[in-house]
Amino acid sequence: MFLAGEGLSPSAALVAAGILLTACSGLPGLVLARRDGTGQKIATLLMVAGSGLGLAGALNALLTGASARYVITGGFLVVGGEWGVDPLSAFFLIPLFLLAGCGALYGSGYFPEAKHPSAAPRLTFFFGLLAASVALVFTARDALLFLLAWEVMALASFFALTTEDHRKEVREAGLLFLVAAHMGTLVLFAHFSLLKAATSSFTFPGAGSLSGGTAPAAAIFLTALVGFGFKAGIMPLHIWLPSAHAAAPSHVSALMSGVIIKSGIYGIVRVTSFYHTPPAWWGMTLLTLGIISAVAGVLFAIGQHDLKRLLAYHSIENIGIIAMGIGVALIGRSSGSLPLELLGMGGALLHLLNHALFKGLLFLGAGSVIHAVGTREIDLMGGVAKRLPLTGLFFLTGAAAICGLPPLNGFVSEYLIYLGLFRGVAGIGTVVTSGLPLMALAIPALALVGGLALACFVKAYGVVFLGVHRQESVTQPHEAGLSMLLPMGILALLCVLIGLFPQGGIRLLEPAVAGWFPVSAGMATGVTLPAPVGWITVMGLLLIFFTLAIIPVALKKRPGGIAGAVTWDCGFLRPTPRMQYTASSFAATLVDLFGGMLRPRRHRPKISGPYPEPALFSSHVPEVVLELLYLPLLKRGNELLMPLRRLQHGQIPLYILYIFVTVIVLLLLAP
Amino acid sequence: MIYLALLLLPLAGALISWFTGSNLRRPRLLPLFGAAHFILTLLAFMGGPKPVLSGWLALDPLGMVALLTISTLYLGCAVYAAGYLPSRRRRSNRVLCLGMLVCLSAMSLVTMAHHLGLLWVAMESTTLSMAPLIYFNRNARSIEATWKYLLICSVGIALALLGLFFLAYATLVAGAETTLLLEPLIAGARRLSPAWLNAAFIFLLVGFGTKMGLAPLHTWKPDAYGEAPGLVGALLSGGLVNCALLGIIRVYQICMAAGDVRFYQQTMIGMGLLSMAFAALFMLRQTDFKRMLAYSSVEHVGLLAVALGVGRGALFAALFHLFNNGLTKGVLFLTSGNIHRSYGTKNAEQVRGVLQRLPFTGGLFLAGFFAITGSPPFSPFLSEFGIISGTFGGGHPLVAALMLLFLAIIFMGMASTILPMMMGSAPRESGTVVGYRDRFFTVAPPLALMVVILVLGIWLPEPLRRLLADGARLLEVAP
Amino acid sequence: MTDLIIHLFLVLLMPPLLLGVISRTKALFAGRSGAPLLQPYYDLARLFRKGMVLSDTTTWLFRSGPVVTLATVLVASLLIPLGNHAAPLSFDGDMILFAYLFALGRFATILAALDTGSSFEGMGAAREATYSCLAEPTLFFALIVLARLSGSLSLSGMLTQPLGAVWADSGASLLLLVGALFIILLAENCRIPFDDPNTHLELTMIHEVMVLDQSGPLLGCVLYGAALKLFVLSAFFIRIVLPFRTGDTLADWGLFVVSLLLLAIAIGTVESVMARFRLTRIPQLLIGAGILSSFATLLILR
Amino acid sequence: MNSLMDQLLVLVMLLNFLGLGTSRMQVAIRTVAFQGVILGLLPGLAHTFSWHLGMITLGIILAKGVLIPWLLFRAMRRVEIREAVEPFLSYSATLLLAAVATALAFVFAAKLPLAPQHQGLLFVPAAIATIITGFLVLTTRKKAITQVIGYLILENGIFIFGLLLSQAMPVMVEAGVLLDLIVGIFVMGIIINQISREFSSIDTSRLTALREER
Repeated sequence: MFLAGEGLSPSAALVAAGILLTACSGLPGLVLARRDGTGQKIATLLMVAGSGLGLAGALNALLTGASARYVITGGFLVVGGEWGVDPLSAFFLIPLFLLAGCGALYGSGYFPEAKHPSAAPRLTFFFGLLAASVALVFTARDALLFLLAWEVMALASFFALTTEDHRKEVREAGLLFLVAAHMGTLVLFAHFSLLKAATSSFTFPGAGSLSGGTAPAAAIFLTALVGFGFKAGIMPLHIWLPSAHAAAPSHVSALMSGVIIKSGIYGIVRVTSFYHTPPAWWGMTLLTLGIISAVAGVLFAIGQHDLKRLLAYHSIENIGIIAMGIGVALIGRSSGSLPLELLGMGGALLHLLNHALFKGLLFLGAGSVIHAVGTREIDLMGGVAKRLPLTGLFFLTGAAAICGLPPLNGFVSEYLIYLGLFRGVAGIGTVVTSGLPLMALAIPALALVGGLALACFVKAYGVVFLGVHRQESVTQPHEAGLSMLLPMGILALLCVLIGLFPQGGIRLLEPAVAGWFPVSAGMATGVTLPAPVGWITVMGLLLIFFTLAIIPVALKKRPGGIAGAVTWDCGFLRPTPRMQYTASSFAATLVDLFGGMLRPRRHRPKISGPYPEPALFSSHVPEVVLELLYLPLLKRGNELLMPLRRLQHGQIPLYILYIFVTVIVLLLLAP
Repeated sequence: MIYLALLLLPLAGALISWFTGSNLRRPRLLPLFGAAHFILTLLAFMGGPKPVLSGWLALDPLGMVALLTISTLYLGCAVYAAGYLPSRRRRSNRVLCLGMLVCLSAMSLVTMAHHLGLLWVAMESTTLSMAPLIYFNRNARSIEATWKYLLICSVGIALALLGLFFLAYATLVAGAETTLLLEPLIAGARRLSPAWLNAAFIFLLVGFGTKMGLAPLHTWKPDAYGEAPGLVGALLSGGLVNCALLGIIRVYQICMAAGDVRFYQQTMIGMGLLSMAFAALFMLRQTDFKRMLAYSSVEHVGLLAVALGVGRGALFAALFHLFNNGLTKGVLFLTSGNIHRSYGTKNAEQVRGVLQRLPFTGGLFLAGFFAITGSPPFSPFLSEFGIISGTFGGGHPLVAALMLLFLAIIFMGMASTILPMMMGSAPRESGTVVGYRDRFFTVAPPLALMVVILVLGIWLPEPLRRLLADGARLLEVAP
Repeated sequence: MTDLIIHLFLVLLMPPLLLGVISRTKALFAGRSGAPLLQPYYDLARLFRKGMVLSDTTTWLFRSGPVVTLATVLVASLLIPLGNHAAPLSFDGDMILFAYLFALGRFATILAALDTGSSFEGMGAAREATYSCLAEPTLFFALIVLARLSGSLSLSGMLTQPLGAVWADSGASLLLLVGALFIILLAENCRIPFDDPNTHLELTMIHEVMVLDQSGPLLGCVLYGAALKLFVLSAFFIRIVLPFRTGDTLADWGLFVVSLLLLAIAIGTVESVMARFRLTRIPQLLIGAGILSSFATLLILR
Repeated sequence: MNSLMDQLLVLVMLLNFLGLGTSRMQVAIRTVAFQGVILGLLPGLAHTFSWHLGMITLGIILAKGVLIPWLLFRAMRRVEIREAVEPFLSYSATLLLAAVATALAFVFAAKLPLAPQHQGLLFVPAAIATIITGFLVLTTRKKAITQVIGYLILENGIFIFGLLLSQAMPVMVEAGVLLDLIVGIFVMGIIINQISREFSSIDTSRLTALREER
C-alpha cells in the first residue's frame, strides 16, 4: 500500500496523524493491567492529542481552502483507494475531532476503568476506532474505502453502544441499530454500484461533473437518500436512533448524535455535489423529508420522559432542519439561484456544526445528571441544578441553543435557512420556478418546530434541574468531576462564541460551501454568504447590554429588602415535591393535540371502592414508526412466508422429487 | 510430480492413520498432513506446474483458486481436529481421520482433473468419503442426516454422470472425436450440438448443484451441516461446495465458449436468485445456529451462481468470493462447534453470553458473522460488493436489487439469532455439562483463518490478484 | 434623529397607557367610571419601590426571568417600525430575530415559573409553552405575505411599503391575514378570550399564574415587559390594518399614536363583549388562525 | 446383432416394471441384478471383441450382477425386518405412470437429434424409461433398501445411455465409476444397518426429525 504523488500536504498530514492516533488510542488499554486505569489515561491522552492534530489539520484546510487527493495503490482494496482532505471534508472533521476529544476526556470520568475493569477497555478501544472511522468516512474519496470506513464506523458504534450489554434494552437497541445500519449499507451497495456504472470508476467524481436529469442519476440520488437517510435518521428511517442513543454510554451518545448521524448528511451533501443540474424534485424531496423529520421529531421528543430518548428525538428534528437547508440549496441549484444555494447549504452546514456542539453538550450534561441521580426518568428528577450548578448552567446553554434562541449559535444557522427560504418565497434576487408553496410551508413549519422545541426543552430543563427533587434518593447527587465539566464547558463556550460572533464560524463555513459547487462555477476562490451576520453580533451585544442594564434597576437593594418564603401554594395545605408538575403533565396537552400521530399509551390503574389503593398512572409515547409500521409489516410478511417453510419437511422421496422437477422445468425452459 | 504428491500424500496419511492404534495420537496426523499438503499447494501456486498425463491433470487458475481455498481451510480444520478430537476421546475417530484424509485427496483431484470423467469420479469419492464424517456423532439425528446426504447427493451425482454422457454425445453428434477432456471441448465448443449441450448443462448443473446446494436441490444441506461436528461442517461448506462449484465452472467454461450463452447465464442467475430467496426464507427466525449456517451456505452458493451468470464484471469477484466464503465458513463452523460443545445445545435461544463465557470463540463467531454478511473490513465485503456492483454494471439492476433484498432479510435473520447469543450473561452451567472453554487448538485455527480474510479485506497480494484475474478471464464469454 | 428620539420616547413611555385605555374601555362598558388612564404608571412606580419576597426553592434563574424577558422586548422594540417610520435598526432577516426574541423571553419566563416548583406555576408554564408554539406559524405566514408583497427582508421594509396600494391589489389576502393576526395579538398578549389578566383563579390562568411568585421590582419588570410586548405587537398589527400616510413626519407620528389608541379601545371592546374560552378551545382557535394565514399565503403565491 | 440388442433392451424395460411392481425386496434386488448383467452383455454385442471390451464386460457383470446384489442381500439379512410399508403412491398407480413414461420415452426419443448411427436403436428410449422408473421408485417408496434399488435402476438407465459412447470413457474412468458405485452401495448398506438399529425400522418416512418447525 503506497501513497502515490508527492508528500502529504500539511493539513492532510495532520488529519492522517489524527486518524492514526485516535484509531490506536485504545490498543494499549486492551493489553495493560486494568485496575489502575493506566490504559484509559493513555487512551485519553492519545485521543486528545489526535483530536488536536486532526482539528489543526481541518482548520488549516479550511483557512487555506486547499484540497488534496492521494491514491493508495499496491493491492489496497483490490483496485486501490483514494483519500484526501478538501474543505468540505475538513468542515465535517471539525465537530468530529472536537467531540472525539471532549468525549474521550469526559469518558475517562464517566466510565472509569477502575469501576468497570472489563467493559471500560473495550469501550475505550471502540470509541477511538469509532472516531477514526468517521474521520475516514469524511476523507475517503472512493467507494470502497468509503464503504470500509462506513461499516467499521457501524461496527465500532455497535460495540461501543452495547457496552452495558447485561441490560436487555441495550441488547435490543444494539440489534436494532445493527440491522438498520446494515440495511443502509446494502442500499449504499446499490448506490455506489450505480455510481460506478455511471462513471465507470469507484473514485468519487469531481463536484459538478455529472448531469442530473437522467434516470440513473435519479436512481443514484434515491439510493443515496435511503442509504444515507438510514444513518442520518431521516424520518421514517430513524427507527434505530432513539433506542441507540438512549442505550449508549453518554459520551458515545454525544458522538453518535453529534457526528455519526451527520455522516449520513455528509453522504447526501457529497453525492449532490457531483451533479451540476439536479432536477427540482431532488430539492423538494429533501425539503419535504426535512419538514416531516423536523416536525415529527420534535413532537415525539415532547412525548418522551426518558432524558436521553428525548434528546435523541431532537437529533431527528435537527437532522430535519439540516435536510431542509440542503433542500433549499438544491432547489436553488436547479433554478439557478445562487443566494438560495449559498444560504441553504451554508445554513445546513452551520447547523450541522452547531447541532454537534449543543447536542454533544446536552448529551454530556444528561450523562452527568444520570450519573449523579441514577435514573434516566425525568419524572423522578427535580432540583438538580442546586446540586450540580455548573452542569445546570451548561445544560441550560445547550437547551437555549437547540431552541434556536439568540444570542446562541442555533439561532445563526436557523437564521440562514430562514433567510434562504424567505428569499426564495419572496422572490428577492432570485426566481424559483418550482417548489414555491413547499418553501412557503417550510417557513411556518420551521417556526412551529422552534416553538415545539422550546416547549420541550423548558419542560426538560425545568423538570430535571428546577423545582425540588421528586424522589428520595439514597445518595446525594453530586457535581461532576473536572474531566467531565471541562468538555462541557468548552462546548458551551463555543455555542456562545458562535452565537455572538458568527463571523468566525462563517469564515470556516464559506470554503466548505464553495466545495459543494461545481469546479467550473469558479467558486474555488471562495464565496460570501449573502447574510448580514454582523448585525447578529450587534443585536446579541445589545441584548446583553439591556439585560445588564436592567439588573441593577430590578435587583438593587431597597428599603423593603428581600425576604425568603416558601413557594406560594395557593392556600394548599402541605404541598409535597410529588405534587410538582411532571414532564408528562407538562406535555399532556400537546401530546393529546397530536395524539393521532404520537399514539400515546396510557397505563391507567383500576380504581374501585370508596377507599382505593394507592395507584400509579403513567403514559408513554412509543416509537410509532417502528412499533406500528415496520414491526407489524415484518410480522405479517413472516406469517405469509411461514407456510413456505414446510417445503423443508424431511421426507426424502419428496426431496428427490424436487430434483426431478427441477430437471424437467429446466429442460422445458431450454431453447 | 507435484500432482501425484498432492494426491498420494493424503492417501498415505489415510493408510497410516488407519493403522495407528491410539485414538489420542491419530488426530495429530491430520495437521501434519494438512500442513504438508498446504506447503505443496503453495509450491504449486508459485511453480505453476504444466499439465501432465496428456492433459488429464492440470492446475489452471480456476483449479488453483479452489485448491488454495481447500488446502488453507483444510489446514485450519486439521489443526482444530487435533485439539477437538481428544476432547471426545471415547468415540473412535479412526473412520473420521481416514475419511478426512481420503477426502482431501479426492478434493485435490477435483481441482486438478481436466478430464471430466475423472472429475466425476473424484467428485463422487468426495461425497462418499464425507459420509462417515457426518455420521460421527452416531445418534438418530446424525444417521438421518447421513442417509439424506448420501441418497440425495448420489442421485444428484448420477444425474451429473448423465450430463457428462450428453456432453460426450454432443461431440459425437457434431461428428467430432468423442472426448471428455476439457481443453478440446472448449476449443470445439462452437461445433457442439446445441440441444445436447443444453441438456448436458442442465443435468450437470442439477447434478453438481445438488452437491453444491443450489435451491431447491439443497434439501440435505441443513440436516448434514446441522448434525455433523463443526469441523466437518467447515469442510463441507468450504471444501465440498467449492469442488462442486468447480465442476459447474468446468461445464460453464465449455458453455461460455459455445456461442449463444443467454440460456446458460439466465439459468445460473435464476437458480442463484432462487437459492438466495430460499436461504432468506429459512434464515428468518432460525433457532438452530448450525442450520442457519447451512442456509447461509445456500445463500452464498446462490450468490456465486448469480455472479457466474452475470459474467464479465462479476467473475473476478466471484472467484474471490469462492475463496473468502470458504474461509469465512470455516471460521463460523469451527467456532460454532466450540459453542455447541460448551453449551450442549444448538438451539440459539438457549445460548446466551457467549462473549462472556468463550470470549475468543464468541469474538471470532461474531467477526465471522459480520464477514459473511459482507461487512468491511473483511474480504467477503470486497467480493460481495464486487458481485453486486458487477451485476448492476452488467445490466441486471433488477437482479441486483433482488439480491440486496435477500441479503437484507438474511442479515435480519442472522443478526436476530446471533446477537442475542453473543451478548448478555451466560447461564449457570448445570452439572452434566463439562466446563468447555476456549483452548489454543480450538481457537487458533479459526483465528488464523479470520486473520487471513481480514488481511485480504484490506490488502490483496499481487500474485493472488493475478491468479483471480487469470481465472476470471477463463470464464468470460468467448468473443 | 428626531425620528429616533420619538421612537425611543414612544417605546419607553407609551405601553402602560395602552393598558390604561383598555381597562378604561372595559370600565365604561361595565358602566363604571374606572381607574384613571395613568393607573398602570402608578402601579409600576409603586412596584419598583417595593421590597421582594423570594421563594426558598428558587435559584438565580427565577430572578433572571423577568429581566431577560424585558430585555428581549426592548431589543425587539428597536426593530419594529412605528407607523410610517422605519425602525432604528433594520437589516435583512430582522423579522426572524424579532420572532425569536419573543421566544427567548418566553423561555426565560417559563423557566422562572418552573423554578418555583409550584404545581400551579408549572401548569401555567405548560399552557404558555403549548399555546405559543401554535401561534408561531401564523406570525411567519404573515411575514411571508409581507415579504413577498414588499420584496423586502426586513420589518421596516415590509411595513413602510405603500401598503395602501397593496390593499387594493391583494386585499383578500390581507384581510385574511388581519383576522389571523388579531387572534394572535390577543393570544400572545394574554387577553380575553384566551386568558384573563385580571382573573384570580389560579386553575384557569395562563400567563398570570406563571408570575404568582414574582414580587416588587421583578413583578414590575414583568408588567412593564408585558405592556411593551402589547405595544410592539400592536404596532405591527395596526400598521397593516391602517396603512395611512400623510406625507408629513409629525402628522404621521400623530396618526400612529391615535391608531394605536384606537386598537386599545378595540381590544377593550372585545374583552368587554366576549367571555373567556374554555382552555380546550384555545388550540382550535390558534390552529384556525394558522389556517387563515396559510390561505392568505396561498392567495399571494398564485 | 441390432435386433438382439433391441430385444435385450426391451427386456430391460420389462424388468423396470417388475422392479417397480414387486413388493418383495428379494425380487427387486434380483431384478436389478439381472438388469445389470444384461447391461454387462450389451457392449460385447455392440462392438467387436477386444481386451478392453472384455475387461469392461467382466467388470460390469461382476459389479452389478454379483457384488452389489450380495451387498444388498447382506444388508437385508442384517436388518431382518419384514414389515409392510405402504408406498406414497400405490403399486398400480406407479405402474401406470411407468407405462405412460415408457411410451413417452419412445415418442421423445424419436424427436431427439441423435447421431445417424444411433437412429432407430432402442438405447435412448430404454435409457429414458429406466431413468424415469428409477425416479419413480425413489420418489414413491419409503423403505431405505427400496430407495437404494431405485438409485440403482436410475444408475442403470444412465449406464444404458453411456453404452452409446464407450470410446469416450477410458477404462480408468469406467473402473472409477464402478468402484464409486460399489463403495457407495457399501456405505449405504452400513447406514441402512444403523437406521434399522436406531429406529427398529427401515421406513424412511420416519426420518423426519430434521425439518423446519411449523
